[in-house]
Amino acid sequence: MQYQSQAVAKLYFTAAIGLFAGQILFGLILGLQYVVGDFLFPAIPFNVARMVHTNLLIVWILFGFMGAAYYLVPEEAERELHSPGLAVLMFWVFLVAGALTILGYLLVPYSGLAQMTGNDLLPTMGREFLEQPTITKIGIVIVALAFLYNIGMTILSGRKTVVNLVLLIGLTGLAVLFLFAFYNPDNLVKDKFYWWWVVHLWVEGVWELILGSILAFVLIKTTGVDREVIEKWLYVIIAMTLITGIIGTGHHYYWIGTPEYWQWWGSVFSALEPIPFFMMTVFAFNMVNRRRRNHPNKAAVLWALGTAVMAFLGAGVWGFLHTLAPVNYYTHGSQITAAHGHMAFYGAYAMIVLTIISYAMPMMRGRKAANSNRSQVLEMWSFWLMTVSMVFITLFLTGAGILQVYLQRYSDNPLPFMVVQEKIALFYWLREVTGLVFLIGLVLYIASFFVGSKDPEVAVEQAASPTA
Amino acid sequence: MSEAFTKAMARNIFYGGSLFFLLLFLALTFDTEGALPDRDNRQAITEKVAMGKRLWEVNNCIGCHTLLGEGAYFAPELGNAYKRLGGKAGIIGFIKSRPKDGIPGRRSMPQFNFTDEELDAIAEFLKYTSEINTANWPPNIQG
Amino acid sequence: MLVGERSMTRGSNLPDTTRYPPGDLAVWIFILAELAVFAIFFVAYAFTRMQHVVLFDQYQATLDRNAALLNTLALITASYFVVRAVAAIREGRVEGCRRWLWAATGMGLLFLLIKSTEYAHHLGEGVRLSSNTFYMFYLSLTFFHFMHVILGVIVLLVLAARVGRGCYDARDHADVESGASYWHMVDLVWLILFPLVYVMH
Amino acid sequence: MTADTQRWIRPCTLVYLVLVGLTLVTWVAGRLGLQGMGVTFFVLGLALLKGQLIGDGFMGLRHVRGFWRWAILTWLVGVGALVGVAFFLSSGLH
Repeated sequence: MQYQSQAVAKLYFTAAIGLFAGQILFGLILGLQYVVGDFLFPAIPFNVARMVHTNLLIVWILFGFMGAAYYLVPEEAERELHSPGLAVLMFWVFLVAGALTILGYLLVPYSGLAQMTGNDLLPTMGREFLEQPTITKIGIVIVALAFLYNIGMTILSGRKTVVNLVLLIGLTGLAVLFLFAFYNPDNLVKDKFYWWWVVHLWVEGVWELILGSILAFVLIKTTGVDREVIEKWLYVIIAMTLITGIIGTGHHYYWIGTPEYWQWWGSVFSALEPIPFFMMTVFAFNMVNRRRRNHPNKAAVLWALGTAVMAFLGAGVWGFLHTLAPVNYYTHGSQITAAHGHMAFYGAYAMIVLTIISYAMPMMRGRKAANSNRSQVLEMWSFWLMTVSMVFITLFLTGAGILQVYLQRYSDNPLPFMVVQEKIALFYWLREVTGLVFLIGLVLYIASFFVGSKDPEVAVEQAASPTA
Repeated sequence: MSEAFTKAMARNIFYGGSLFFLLLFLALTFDTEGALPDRDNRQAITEKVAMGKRLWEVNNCIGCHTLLGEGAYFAPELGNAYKRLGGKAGIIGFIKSRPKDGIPGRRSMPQFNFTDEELDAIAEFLKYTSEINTANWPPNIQG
Repeated sequence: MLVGERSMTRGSNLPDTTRYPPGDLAVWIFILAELAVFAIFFVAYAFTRMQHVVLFDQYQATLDRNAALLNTLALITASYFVVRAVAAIREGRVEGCRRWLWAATGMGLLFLLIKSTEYAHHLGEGVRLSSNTFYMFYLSLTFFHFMHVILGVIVLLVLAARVGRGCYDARDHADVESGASYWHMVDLVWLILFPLVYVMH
Repeated sequence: MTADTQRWIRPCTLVYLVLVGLTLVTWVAGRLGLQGMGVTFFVLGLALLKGQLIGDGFMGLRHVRGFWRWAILTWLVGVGALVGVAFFLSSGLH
């Protein structure tokens, strides 16, 4: 850690990991409710648990992004953060607002929460992923603006690297696009049309810029490859991301009342969306192969490579599986979508946050560059447990989805939804058991912060023998 | 990865390409806005339908159901519920009949204790939704 | 600008074979991506037409082939001018390069003008993306291409301005080659689009 | 001036004239309202030929070796083959 103010990131990362644990617990509840329908009913109905699961995901990823920004921006800009105090203040504002919202979900019936928070004045609640009370949404905007101000001032008055600029563009886009969350017309088609401007243009647009810049930063630091090389790759990758991803929004406009030409525009462009992810994988492995040094933090390098591979599989391959309109006609809104969602979010966004945490945390906790050997071994175990179990969760959901699509949509005698759900329950059980393995991985991950913390650090880096 | 490609050009392509496709997307959005009145059944949006949509939202129905394929995959698709359940009466009857404490071992919709006016609004909203032109989705009545 | 192996070979009038095409490789990656998009659209057009042969043939007859011919000639001519511009800068003739680029820009603008009158005609008749499948493809393909021509013209204008300011010479002109390659791609796509959408039935 | 201009015509000018000629042939084919599989494939073939002239002559791939030498040609052949198949199949559907 080169600058004092980078330490702010530690707060954000700690909160992120805590909320991540909460997300997984509610995921397990949901998985069980899929097979034991009355589990926790009516105390925590499925919709509440799901809302907590997805909202915690979004919030912990955002905490991770903010932490990443507070950590890497000063180092890239070569100056202290504009205002560390503001960063700490916003941390607590965001955490308290987030916690109150989650408690509201759990303790008050949702319609009561809507009434308490004055949803009638500006109705924005009750849409998938945007369930937060309007007042929370306003809070998010305020936090985002303060955050952008802090980061922006730091970047603009310091060294302007590509990593920083791309991150700033991504974060600005994130904040601007969120404003569409406040647009909720009575016209359902228009509601859905612009809802995707938040959801799609986040995860298949600006978030990928953030992902790219964090990955580039970690690769610069851990491989010692020339910054010029990494930065130009970053540009090409994010160019491809936006070129394919913006019009790629069209793959959500097939069956929601929008004109049918979107079936063509959406299919053509989203079919190309795997390309930037593929380039990212090639890029990450290439950089590691051409490394000029062996960084002692092997866990961080593993996470970085894992992100590239899993983002490609989850977002690229599993996205492509059902993105073409004729396929999507049958798979739209089925367990196939759930399968893709799980691996894509884990592979792209959960893992990139875990990557930067893995890289930055040891230094913020007083190490020179890396954790002890025992700690790293444990962390790598957690990497494999979580990643492999996520692969299997995805495979089981894909199996469930294929069966569901066949029985409910494709066969000559389509069966009702609930009948089909019972026929595919085996896959849900397998998914739930795999979820428990994921939880074990998560426990090991958290344990890796405590195990071996007194042990000596892994030997300082040696120069790599030039490969390639 | 040789010097044959430069950072400056990669940057130009990023800015130029992104702007290009953003403008194209806005052009398509403009056309979509023009084409929507023929498809989105907007003439059917009454006060009642708007009230139904609000009720749909503040009870977080999307947390279990899909609507035109979007939402959660825990409970049936409702874009075509008006047709599947046999009109407004079928919808209202189903919502009213949900047991308060659920069904042992099975998934069950909560009992929301809606008033008759609210039930009517929700049914009107689902009727309006079922008449949106969705390019023949879902493939069959089971949703 | 980077010098080295490539500008040694590129700078000469009669280059030996090289590993990379003229201009910046980043542009070529972009070109490949663009060609991929157009390829999918072309093939989608052809296969969709299979199901609506009569409809496609009927509405194809409403297109103005003479305008398309003029447009094809405009683009080919623009491409030729761009080739001359690159040849000029390779020989160090800055002023010649600038003039050829302006001429090419003029041809690009001519294309945009002709195409715009075609669009005005169609829009006046109430043709939209949603009118029918043929018009959906016709408008999608040509408008997507139309935007490429706009971008190409902007690129040519910027290059002409920079050439005028003396930014390039016989050794250092990779940007000119990059812009030229992009323009040729726009031309190339139209050369397939023209017979496919206007002529073949 | 350079050696190029001393020749009776620059190679790129020749390519340009050929392109113009082929374009006129395509247009005449459309103008005459010629129909049938033969004409369709003739027009498609001309388009691919013109594309290759652009790639080789104008884009300068003639002087490149390896992957990029064949990138445009591969694209043309791929598009041409698929479009050709579609038009061939659709002729039977009249």
